[in-house]
Amino acid sequence: MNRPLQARKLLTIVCEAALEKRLEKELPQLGAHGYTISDARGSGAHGRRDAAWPSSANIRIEVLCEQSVAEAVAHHLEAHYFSSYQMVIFLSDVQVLRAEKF
Amino acid sequence: MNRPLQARKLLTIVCEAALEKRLEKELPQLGAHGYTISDARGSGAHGRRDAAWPSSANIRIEVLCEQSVAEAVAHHLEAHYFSSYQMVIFLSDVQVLRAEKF
Amino acid sequence: MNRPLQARKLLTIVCEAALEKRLEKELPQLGAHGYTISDARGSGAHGRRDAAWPSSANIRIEVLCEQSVAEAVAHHLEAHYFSSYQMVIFLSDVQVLRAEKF
Amino acid sequence: MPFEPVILFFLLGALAGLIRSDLRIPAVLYESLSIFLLLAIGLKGGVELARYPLADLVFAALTVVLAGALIPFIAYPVLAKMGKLPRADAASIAAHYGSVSVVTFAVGSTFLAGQDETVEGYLTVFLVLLEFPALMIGIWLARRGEAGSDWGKVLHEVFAGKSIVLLLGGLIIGWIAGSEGIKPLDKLFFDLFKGMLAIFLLEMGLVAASRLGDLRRAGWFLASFAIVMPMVSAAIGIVTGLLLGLSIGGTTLLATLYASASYIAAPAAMRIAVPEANPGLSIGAALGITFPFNLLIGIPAYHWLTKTLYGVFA
Amino acid sequence: MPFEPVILFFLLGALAGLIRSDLRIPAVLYESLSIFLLLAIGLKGGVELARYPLADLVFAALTVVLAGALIPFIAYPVLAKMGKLPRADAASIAAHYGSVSVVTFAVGSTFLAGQDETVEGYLTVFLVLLEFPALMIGIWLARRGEAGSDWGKVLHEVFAGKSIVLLLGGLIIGWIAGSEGIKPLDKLFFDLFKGMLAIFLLEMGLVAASRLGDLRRAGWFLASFAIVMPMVSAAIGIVTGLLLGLSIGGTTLLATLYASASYIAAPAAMRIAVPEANPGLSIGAALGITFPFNLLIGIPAYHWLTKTLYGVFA
Amino acid sequence: MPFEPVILFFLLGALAGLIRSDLRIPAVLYESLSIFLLLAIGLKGGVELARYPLADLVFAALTVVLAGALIPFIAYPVLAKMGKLPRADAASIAAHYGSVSVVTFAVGSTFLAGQDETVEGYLTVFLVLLEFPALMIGIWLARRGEAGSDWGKVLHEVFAGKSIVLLLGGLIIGWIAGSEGIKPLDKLFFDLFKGMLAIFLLEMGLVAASRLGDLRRAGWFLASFAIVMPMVSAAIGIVTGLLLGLSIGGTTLLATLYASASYIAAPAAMRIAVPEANPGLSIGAALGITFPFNLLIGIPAYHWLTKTLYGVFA
Ligand SMILES: Nc1ncnc2c1ncn2[C@@H]1O[C@H](COP(=O)(O)O)[C@@H](O)[C@H]1O
Ligand SMILES: Nc1ncnc2c1ncn2[C@@H]1O[C@H](COP(=O)(O)O)[C@@H](O)[C@H]1O
Ligand SMILES: Nc1ncnc2c1ncn2[C@@H]1O[C@H](COP(=O)(O)O)[C@@H](O)[C@H]1O
Ligand code: NA
Ligand code: NA
Ligand code: NA
Repeated sequence: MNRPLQARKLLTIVCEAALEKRLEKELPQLGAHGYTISDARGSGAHGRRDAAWPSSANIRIEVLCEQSVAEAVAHHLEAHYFSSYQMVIFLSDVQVLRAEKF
Repeated sequence: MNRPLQARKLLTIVCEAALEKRLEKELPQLGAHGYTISDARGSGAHGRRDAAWPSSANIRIEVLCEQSVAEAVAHHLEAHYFSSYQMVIFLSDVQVLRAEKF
Repeated sequence: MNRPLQARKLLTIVCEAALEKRLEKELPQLGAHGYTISDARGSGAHGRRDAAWPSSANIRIEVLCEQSVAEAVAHHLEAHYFSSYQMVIFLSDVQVLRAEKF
Repeated sequence: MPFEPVILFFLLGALAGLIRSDLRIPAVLYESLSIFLLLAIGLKGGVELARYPLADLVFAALTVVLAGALIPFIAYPVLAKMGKLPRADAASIAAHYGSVSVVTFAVGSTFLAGQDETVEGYLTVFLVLLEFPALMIGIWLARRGEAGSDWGKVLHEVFAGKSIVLLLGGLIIGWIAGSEGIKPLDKLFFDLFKGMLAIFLLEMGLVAASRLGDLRRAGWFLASFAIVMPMVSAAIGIVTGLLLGLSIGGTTLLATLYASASYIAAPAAMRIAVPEANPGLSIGAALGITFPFNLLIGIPAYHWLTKTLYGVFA
Repeated sequence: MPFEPVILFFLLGALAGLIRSDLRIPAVLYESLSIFLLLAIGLKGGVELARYPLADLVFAALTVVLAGALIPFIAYPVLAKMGKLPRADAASIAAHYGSVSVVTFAVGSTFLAGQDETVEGYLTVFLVLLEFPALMIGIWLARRGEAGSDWGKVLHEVFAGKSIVLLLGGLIIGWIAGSEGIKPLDKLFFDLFKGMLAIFLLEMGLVAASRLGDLRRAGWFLASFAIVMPMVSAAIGIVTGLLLGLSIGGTTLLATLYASASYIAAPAAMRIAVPEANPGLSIGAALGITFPFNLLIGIPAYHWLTKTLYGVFA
Repeated sequence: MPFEPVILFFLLGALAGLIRSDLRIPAVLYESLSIFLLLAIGLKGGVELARYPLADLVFAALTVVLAGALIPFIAYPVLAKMGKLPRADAASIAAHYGSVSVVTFAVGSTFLAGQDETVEGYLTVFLVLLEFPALMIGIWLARRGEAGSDWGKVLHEVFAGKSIVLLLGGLIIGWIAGSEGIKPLDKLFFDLFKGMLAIFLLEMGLVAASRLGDLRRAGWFLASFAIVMPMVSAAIGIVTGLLLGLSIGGTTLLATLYASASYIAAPAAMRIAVPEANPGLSIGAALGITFPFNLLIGIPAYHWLTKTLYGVFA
C-alpha cells in the first residue's frame, strides 16, 4: 500500500466515431495496455460535428502509457489518419499508481 | 512526418448544459480554433447535478489553444459567467502535433 | 477580476459504473469539494468493457483538489477498490481560478 | 374512478426518489418522451382544430392571452413585496407561473376524458399561445430600467424553442392532414399517448423528489405561494372560460392551464435571459409543489368548481 | 408453432455478435426497454391479481419462497466442493441461480400463451418475491463468519433496486386500477409487450455473444453447472407447483422461474456486496449458457414434463 | 390526398433546422428508430415473401441487381469527367447513388399504400440486395490499379453492417414466422411503422438542414447531379420493372429504390474504405438534395410515369 506515484504519459485522441473499431484494434498492437473512450462532439478545422447522427459524432480516446508508446501511437496516427480524417491529438504528463500496468 | 511536439494549453470548462449554444458562439470569437464537448454530471459548491433532465445536466468543454487565448477565454468566462452560472475551469500544459492548428 | 491562476491537482478515476453511487458518497468525506462524472467505455488488464449494458459500463470521474486530498483519495481507492474492481487513476497538474473552491 | 392511474406513476416515481432507489430514467428517454408528447398534443389539437372556423378563434384567443397575462403581474409584487425576494427571482418565478406546463395540460385532458367531459379542440391553441407571453413579461420585469436588453435573442430563444416548434408544428400537420389523413399515425401518437405520459410522469416524480432539498431551503413563503398562486390563476381561468362560453371541460382545462407552472420552457429561457435568478427556487416551487398539487388536488377541484359555477351561471 | 418468434430475435442478436457485426443496441435503449418490461410485467400481474383474494396467496407465496431458497443452498456446495471455486465465487453464482430472470419469465409467459395454457395471475407476485431472498443468502454465504457486514446497506440496495421498485410499483398500480381502469395504458404496456421483448432479446443475444470469452476461461465444470442446475431447479419448481395445485401453465412458469438465473439484479447486488467474486464467471454462466438453454430447450421441456406428470398425479 | 403527412414531418425538421431551433433528436433516438425501421421493413418483407416461391425470384433478383449496377458506372464518369471531381470523390458519390436509401423506400411504400397500389412483397429482397453491390463498385472504382486492397475487410464491413444484419435478419424471421406467427409483434412493428417513420423524418429534416452548408461549398454541378441522377436511375428502374412484369406499385417502388441515394450504409463504408473522399460532398448531395427531391417530387413523378407507360406497354 501507499505505493509511490510514477510518471507516465496521457495521450488523448479526439476523432470521428467511424474510427473507433479500427483504433481499438490498432492501439494494443502499438503497445498500449488499455484505453478509455467517451462520446464527444466538437468543432475544428473541418467544421462543426454535432453528433446528431452517426456520421457527425466524435469520440475521445485516452491512453495512459510510456513516452515511447505515446510517440509510437502519435506517429502512427499522423501517418495513417491525419490527412484524411478529422483528428486531434495531445499529450500530457500524469502520475499513476501501479505504473507497471501502463 | 515525425513533426516535433510543441507546447500548448488545454483549457477545460465544466458548466451547465444551458450554456452550450452560447459558448459555441463565443469561443471562436475569443480566438479558439476548435473545441470538444462531452456530456457530464457532477457536484460542486452549488450542489449535485445529476443530468436526470436538461436543467440538471452539465457539459465538459476542452479547448486546445495558445496561452494567450486560454487566458482570454478564462477571463471572459470569469467576467460573464462565474457569478451566475455553475462553472469550473482549469488549465493544463499539453504537447501537440501540428501546433499551427491551435 | 483577472484573479491569478493557482496550482491544483486533477485526479482522474476510470472505473466500473457500479461504483458511482458509492464514490459519490466517499469523495466528499475524503475532502473533495466537487467532482465531474462522464460515461465511458474502454479496455484494460481485465478485458474490454463496451458499455453495451450496465454491467459493462465505465465511468470517468474528475476531481480538482489539493495535493493532500488527491493523495488521500488515491490511497483510499488503492486500499478499498484496486484488488476487486476495475479501476485506473491518474493525477496531473492543473491551474485554476478561484483556487479556494478546490 | 376519479383517480387517474397515470397519477400513480408520478407517485411511484416520487416514492422511488424519496427512498433513494437506483431507478433512473435515462435523460435521453426523458427527451424522447417529451418530443413525443409535444408532437402528439400538437397533432391532436390540429386534427380537432380542423373542425372550427379559425376566424371565430381570434377573439377567444386574444381574451385568453390577455387574461393569462394578469398572472405574472399578480405574482411578481406578491413575490417581491410580501416574499422579499430579489427582483430577478421574483420575475423569474412570476414567469414560471405565468407560463404553462404541457404535462399538467395532458393530465388534465386525460382526467376530463375519464370524466366524460368534452373539451373544445382549440384548447391546444391556447396552450401554445400561453407558453411565451409570460416569459417575455418575466424578462421585462427583471430587466426594465436596464439598457440594451437583447430582445431579438430572447424572442428567438422562445419561438425557436423546442416546445413551440413541436407543438405548433404538430398543430399545423394535424390541421393539414385532418382526422382521416392522420390515420396510420394515430396508432403511435394517439393510442400510446397515455402510456407514454405515464412513463413521463414516473420520471417527473423522480425529478420532483430530487428537488425537495431546494425547496426546503426556499422556506415557507414560497411553499405557500406554490399552492395559493395556482388557485388564484385557476379562478381567473374559470371566470375567463365562463365568460367565453366554453364547456365545463374547456373551462376546467383553461383553469388548469392558468394554474400550471412551466418547468420546461421557462427554466430554459430564464437561465439564459435572467441568469441571476436562482433556478432552484423557481423549479423547486413549480415542480416540487405546484405540479403535484395540480395533479392530485387542483385538477379535480377546478373541475368541481367549474361544474358548480356552471350550474349557477350558465 | 412450438417455436416462438421472439426467440429468433435472440438468435439473430447472438449471430450478429459472433460475426462481429457493428450492430449495437444503444445502452439507453436497453435501459428504456428494461424499464418498460419491468413495469409492464408488474402492471399485468397487478391487473390479474385483482381477481384473487390476497389472503389465499399467503400460504402459496411462503411455500414458493421457501422451496426456492433451497436452490442457492444446493448450488453453493456443488460450486465450492465439486467445482473448487473460491468461496466468494461460489456464493455469488449461487445467488445468481437462486434469484430469477425477468426476461426468461416473460419468454415463458409468451410461450405458454402460444400453447393456450392459462397461468395463475399471481405468478408475477412470485417473480417479485423470488428475486431477493437468494441474493441475501448468497451474501450471507460469502460473508458468514466475517465481522460487521452491513446488512442495512445491502437490504436497501436490493429493495430500492430498480427491478423491485418497478415490478412492485407496477403490480400495485395494476391492482388499484384493475382491468378497466388500466384501459388506455394497455395499448402501450400490453399490446406492445411482445415486440419490445423481441428487441430486448436481440440485445441480450448481442451481450450473450460477447460473454462467450469469459465462459471459455471458466471451463467445463461451470458450463455443465449452467445446464444441470436449471434442470434441478425446474424439478423443484414442478414438484412445488403440483403440491400447490397450480395449473399446468402455472407449474411450468414456476419451474421456469426457479430454473432461470438472474443477470440484472444479481450482478448489480453482488458487485457491491461481494466484490471479490469474479462477475465474468457468474454472468457468463447465467447469460451465456443458462439463459439460451432455458429459452431454446428448457421452457418447452419443463412444459412437456409438467404435462406428463400432471397426467399422472393430478 | 396525394400529400403524405409523414413528409410534413421532414419539412418541419428542415424548417426547425433552418431557423436554428434548439430542437434536437437525441442521437440514441435516431439509432433506436433506425433499428426499428430496418427490422420492421425486414419483417414485413419476410412475411410477404412467404407467399412467393423463392425459385421464381432468382431471375428477377439477378436482373434487378445487374440493372442497378449500371447506376454507379453511369455516375462515375459523369462526376469525374464532367464534374472534374477527384477520383476518390467521384467513386464515393457513385457508390452512394448506386446504393439505396431505406427511408426513401419506406416513404415510397407508404405513398403507394396511400394510393391503393399493391406492391410485390419481394421488393424488400431487392432493397437488401441493392444495398451493397454499388458499395463494392465504388471501392473498386476508387482503388483499381492500387496494390493490395483488403477486400475481406470491406466485405465484412458491409455484410456484417447493421443495416444488412437487421434487414436480412428481419426478413428471415418474418419468413419463418409467417403472417400468423408474427401476430403479436405486428402491433409494434407494423402498426407503429408510419408513426416511427414520421419521427425519423423529423430528424432527417434537421440533419438535412445542417448539411446545406456543405452543399453550398460543393457548387452547382453537384447540386444538378443530385437531381438529374435520380431521374436517370428511376428511368432504369421503370424499364426494368416493366420488363420483369412488375405491377405499377412494384415498378414505382423499384424506380424509387434506384433513384434513392444511401446516406446510412454508404457513408459508413466509404469513410473506412475510401477515406480520401470528402464525406461532406456525398452526404450533402444525397441527404441535402436527393432525399428531399425524391420525397417531395420524385416518388409521385415516378408513380405518374409508371402509370402512363403502363397504359402504353402493359
Ligand atoms: N482547438 C481544439 N480544441 C479542442 N478540440 C478540438 C480543437 N480542434 C479540433 N478539435 C476536435 O477535433 C475534432 C476534429 O478536428 P478538425 O480535424 O480540426 O476538424 C473536432 O470535431 C473537435 O472535436
Ligand atoms: N472540485 C471539483 N472537481 C471536479 N469538478 C468540479 C469540482 N467542483 C465543481 N465541479 C464541476 O463543476 C460543476 C459546477 O460546479 P459548482 O459551480 O461549484 O457547483 C459541478 O456540477 C461539477 O460538475
Ligand atoms: N492504459 C490505459 N489507458 C487508459 N485507460 C485505461 C488503461 N488501462 C485501463 N484503462 C481504463 O480503466 C478500465 C479498467 O481497467 P483495468 O482494471 O486495467 O481493466 C478500463 O476499462 C479502461 O477504461
Ligand atoms: Na400558469
Ligand atoms: Na432461479
Ligand atoms: Na440508388
